[in-house]
Amino acid sequence: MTLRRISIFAVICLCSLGLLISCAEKPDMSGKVAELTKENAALKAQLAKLTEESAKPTGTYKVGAIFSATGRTSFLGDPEKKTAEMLAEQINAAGGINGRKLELIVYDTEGDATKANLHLKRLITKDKVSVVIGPSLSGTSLAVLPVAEENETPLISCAASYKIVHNEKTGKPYKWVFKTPQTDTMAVEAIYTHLAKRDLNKIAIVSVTSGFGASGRGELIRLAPTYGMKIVADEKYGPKDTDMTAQLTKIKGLSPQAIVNWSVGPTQVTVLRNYRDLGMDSIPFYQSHGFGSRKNIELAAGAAEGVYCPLGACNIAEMLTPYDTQYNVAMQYMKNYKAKYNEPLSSFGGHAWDALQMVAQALASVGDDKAKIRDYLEDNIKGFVGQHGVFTYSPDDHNGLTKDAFTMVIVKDGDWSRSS
Amino acid sequence: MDSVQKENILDVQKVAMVFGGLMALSNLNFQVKQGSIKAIIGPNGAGKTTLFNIITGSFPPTEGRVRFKGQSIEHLKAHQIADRGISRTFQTIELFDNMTVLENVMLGCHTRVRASFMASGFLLPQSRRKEKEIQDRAMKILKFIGMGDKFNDPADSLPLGEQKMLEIGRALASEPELICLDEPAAGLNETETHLASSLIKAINAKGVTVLLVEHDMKVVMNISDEIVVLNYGQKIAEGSPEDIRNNQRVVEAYLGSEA
Amino acid sequence: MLRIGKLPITIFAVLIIIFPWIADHISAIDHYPDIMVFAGIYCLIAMGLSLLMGYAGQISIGHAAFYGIGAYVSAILTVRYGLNPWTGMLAGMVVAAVVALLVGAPSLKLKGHYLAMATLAFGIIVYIIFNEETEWTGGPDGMSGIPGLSIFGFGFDSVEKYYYLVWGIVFIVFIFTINVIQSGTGRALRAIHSSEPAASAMGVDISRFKVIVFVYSAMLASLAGSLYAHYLNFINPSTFDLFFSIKLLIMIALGGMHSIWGAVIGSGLITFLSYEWLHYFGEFEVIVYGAILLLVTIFLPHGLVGVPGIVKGWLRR
Amino acid sequence: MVNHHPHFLFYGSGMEKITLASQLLQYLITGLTVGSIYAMVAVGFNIIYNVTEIINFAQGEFVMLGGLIMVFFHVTLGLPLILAFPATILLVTLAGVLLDRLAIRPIRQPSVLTLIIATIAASILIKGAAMFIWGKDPYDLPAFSGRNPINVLGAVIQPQYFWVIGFLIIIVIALSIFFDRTIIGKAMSACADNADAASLVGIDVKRMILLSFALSAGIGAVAGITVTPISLMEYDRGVMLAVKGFGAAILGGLGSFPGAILGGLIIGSIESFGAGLISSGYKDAFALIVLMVVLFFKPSGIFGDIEISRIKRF
Repeated sequence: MTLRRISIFAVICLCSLGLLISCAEKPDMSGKVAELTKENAALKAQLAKLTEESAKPTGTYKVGAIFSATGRTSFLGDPEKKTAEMLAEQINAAGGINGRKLELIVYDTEGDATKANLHLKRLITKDKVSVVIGPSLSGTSLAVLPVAEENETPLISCAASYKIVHNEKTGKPYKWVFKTPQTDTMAVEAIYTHLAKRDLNKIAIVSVTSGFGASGRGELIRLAPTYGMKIVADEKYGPKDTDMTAQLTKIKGLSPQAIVNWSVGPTQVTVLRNYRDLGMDSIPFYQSHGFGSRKNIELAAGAAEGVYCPLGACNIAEMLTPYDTQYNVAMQYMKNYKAKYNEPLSSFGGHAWDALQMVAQALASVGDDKAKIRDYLEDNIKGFVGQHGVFTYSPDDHNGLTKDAFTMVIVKDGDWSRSS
Repeated sequence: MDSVQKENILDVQKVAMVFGGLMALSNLNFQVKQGSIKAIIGPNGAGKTTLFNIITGSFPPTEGRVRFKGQSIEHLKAHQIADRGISRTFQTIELFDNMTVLENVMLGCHTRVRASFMASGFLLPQSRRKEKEIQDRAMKILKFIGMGDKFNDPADSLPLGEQKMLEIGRALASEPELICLDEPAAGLNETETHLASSLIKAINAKGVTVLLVEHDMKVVMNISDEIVVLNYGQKIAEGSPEDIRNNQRVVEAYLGSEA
Repeated sequence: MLRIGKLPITIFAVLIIIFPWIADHISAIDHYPDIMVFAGIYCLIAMGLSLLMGYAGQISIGHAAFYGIGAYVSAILTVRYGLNPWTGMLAGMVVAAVVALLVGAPSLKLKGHYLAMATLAFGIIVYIIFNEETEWTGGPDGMSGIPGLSIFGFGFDSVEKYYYLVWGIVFIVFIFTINVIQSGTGRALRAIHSSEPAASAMGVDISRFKVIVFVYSAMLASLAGSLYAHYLNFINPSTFDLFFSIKLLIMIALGGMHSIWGAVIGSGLITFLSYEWLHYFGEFEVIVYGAILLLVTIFLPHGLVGVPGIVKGWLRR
Repeated sequence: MVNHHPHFLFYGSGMEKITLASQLLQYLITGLTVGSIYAMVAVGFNIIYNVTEIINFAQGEFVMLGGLIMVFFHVTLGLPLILAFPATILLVTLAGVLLDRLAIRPIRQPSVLTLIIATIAASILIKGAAMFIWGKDPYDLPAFSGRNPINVLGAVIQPQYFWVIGFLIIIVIALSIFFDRTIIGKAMSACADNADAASLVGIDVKRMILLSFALSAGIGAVAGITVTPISLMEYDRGVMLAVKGFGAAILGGLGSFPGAILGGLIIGSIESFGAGLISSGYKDAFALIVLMVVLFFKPSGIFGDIEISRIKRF
């Protein structure tokens, strides 16, 4: 008996040992490093070993990234990862920063809080990165936030929730945590302002029961009084539901003046179709910024016509005029992204672009000292022109955007068009 | 009346069982005397095993009562009846084939010696003591049924004959006052059959009342004090082996079938 | 078959104690203790489940619910009511036990696939509650600011400290569970697994034993949930969804249901596969995962603990 | 700018009211239509269960494959419906055959858990493969007969739903004929009752199992093809459909086709009425609670026979 048990342990130990060796040999694999750095693996291995022994800064600037690149929330992380890797590539192709290469180490959280936590710790303690961008989700961001604070490492989240940069206890932002995306608050404000302008105030909410839908719903309810909105219905559906007719039928019975839907993925298209089927066209329909991809307009097959939604500049680059401040960056990004991945731009990749560009700027001017980077972000990011708006960070504001970051657009003839 | 109660350890009164409109047993009455060996015989489908299942609480009868030592038990669950002192074997062997021979018998002791979940979890001395006690007891029984040397074999590795024996041993472990044996000799060869019947006698000699269902008439005739004959769920005869041998209805019932 | 000698247990204990030291000296794995913390947490649940499934032969595809109950009770009591974490932990186990009793009593009368569906349904319902009762659970965004654990001013605030806390608990539970298995209770459970009619005829109160084990496994899951919450200082519902319940099944099947060691090995392996090793396969992760699973179920019907037996088989030839 | 948009002609005006009656009718219709999708999945579960007593957790993946492969043939390749439809079913059926051959048949000692794990593993694999082929985005399929909803007493139905229900009815009729009239069908049911006896009378049980997998894969494909125009399809849709379908099959009683239909329709209706009248957030919970309660009182589902479920291995 005992012999059997021992042999089990032997087997296990051997297995793990084998895997250890395999990963000790090629640490660059342990984290999908941006294309360019993949070359001369041998040299990199040595570098990596060096860093492991002593935390001396090496020939590269190490930037960590954690996105939900796969799994149920990959609609966020996938474009973010692609964007970040594309950007790192461009920077290095242009000779890097201060002559040093930018080494981007990306881990996949699969939208899982546990993984996000593990990966951030690993980036900080093992890969010795000087700054981290991501995670993609509000949930995962809130999950890793303590780690960043504890280890005094600047973190630029790519998730929406305002809680990420708002410490309930102090009422101020967390010291080491910033974020680039507009908060749901801004999206809601944009929508409510638009509604108010058309004096529509009797509204119905439909939201998906996921983190994205829930936080949007929360803000819609929280801000309703401020804008004199009366919420007559508050309906929900699952992220994999096949039909929302029931919810919409209930809403129809309550005859609101407008419907606001907060979701991502296929459901926001299905809900539109059901809304058309029920002949509710006379009720204006507002989508969240989650709708911000032309793919959705295609999928809706006409049903999206006349739908409003708040979008960041990068989604409507073509509609910008050279006079718009974001015209250049937006056009640039869109061209490059389409060229590299030939797929339509989603609303989310831009968040990673903004985050990494700020990091690059910081590295360029203060090097890879964590504290310096943090201070730089807080003090020197003023009027930074990004994909999702013009950022101005301050000790009281680690998000740096106003609701102008969103432009209300309406779907016309199968494409976005600006709505006054 | 009271005296009758005493000497009848088991009293089956007007028991009827209906499966989906089908009458498996109807108005069945008979008693088992304390310390006797009683056999239930009858052609296949006569309802013998059904009767066993009712007595041992696999399911309650549709009608009637089963009194054990004067108390009615027909409403009790199988494990409660086991606690009361009735134990059984199965026609289709139901050993715990994921255990050793010894463990099988040890489980038989379950009704008598029990350690609580927590006690055994924290390995309190009492649970250790009990475990030891159970082991010794089980070994004794294994020696009694002549399988002391096989205590560590996996149960499913035994030949059929020994599996039957082990089932009897397991049943004994619960120290029953009444033991119900369902075809203990089925599928056994001459010598094994002989062993089985002598074992049954030995058990009975220890004061355990035996109720058995058996097709092998030789066994039935030479070990049982009394015999009940069932046919189509009804008692057609009851009495000593002699009476039954010369009973016309029994012969008829068996014509074409065995015996 | 089930007698477990002192030696392997000692080896197990020693491994637990020296692992952080080893990891510390091999740069490639110096971050493993962190992962081991989660491995330990999952191991707690897996041990309870293997008792339920491997020994009592009952299926549960809903244990993520108890894991979640533990985590949320801990979190709500500490964050919303400022109670002591240990109190929260205890309360969680009590709540889990009560729920398990209420759900288990009727459910465990069900057989095979019906039991699977009932537990599956239970798991999903609880998951929905976590999502919907926003004012209590914080909804899909979850709860942050959950305090860490400390005792008499000694805080389990570093990875190593928490590692020893978790694995200390794991070891205690491990010993407890082995004792149960090797006692009459374990015998009764295996009897139920093997033949219910025979077991009950031998005086085993089947439904009682099933419920006891179900409650025990639920309490372990809850304990694990609390440990998770106080380590991560954050929880959200998606951690406790259907997929985690399935992951637990996989851990047990992979390790081997019929031995408590299977739970230890299975949970450890799956944790490292999904948190560490499979990353080397990048996008192919999912497929490799599925493949490993399928191959094990096909070629190792008794899981990894069955490997030595198979090897012995070869050697004999 | 905006004034171009028709909405502005009559926004604010409280729009045409919908009466409670037609609201309830709408809930019913929605429930039945959604339910018939679940029912179709449940029927797939039952076919395999009836022959093998296995619950195939990869059933949902068949549905997903059906939808996405149809998209490939009909949209990407532009094949006409009449060709794409059978081609899709053929391909998915093949997948079913492979599943049996590669995942189920090789298992030495089948037990409920090993089989559940095996089918789960298979579904993970299939899902992963689909992710590589089609990516993570949802795909659309043109509705078979337009998207103009049909109005019934103030409630509306998508024409596509008639296809779903229609196919469901066809499948059920076809199956009942197949199992009661044809020799193969009878042979399959024989395996269900008693595999050993079946093989004794010379029925090739392995072949029958293979057939059952092929059959239920085909039905899964039909479900996927018909539902995609309604709710789009993406690589990870299968799990949820499998869970709902499993629920329907269990509720109706494993192995019973009328049970599967009833179970599906009940679950669908509870969801839509629950969402409409009580709370849309809890709608799935309502269905599952009802399911559990039913099981507690009737442990083998509505049409399930306890006696039969007793003799089943699992």
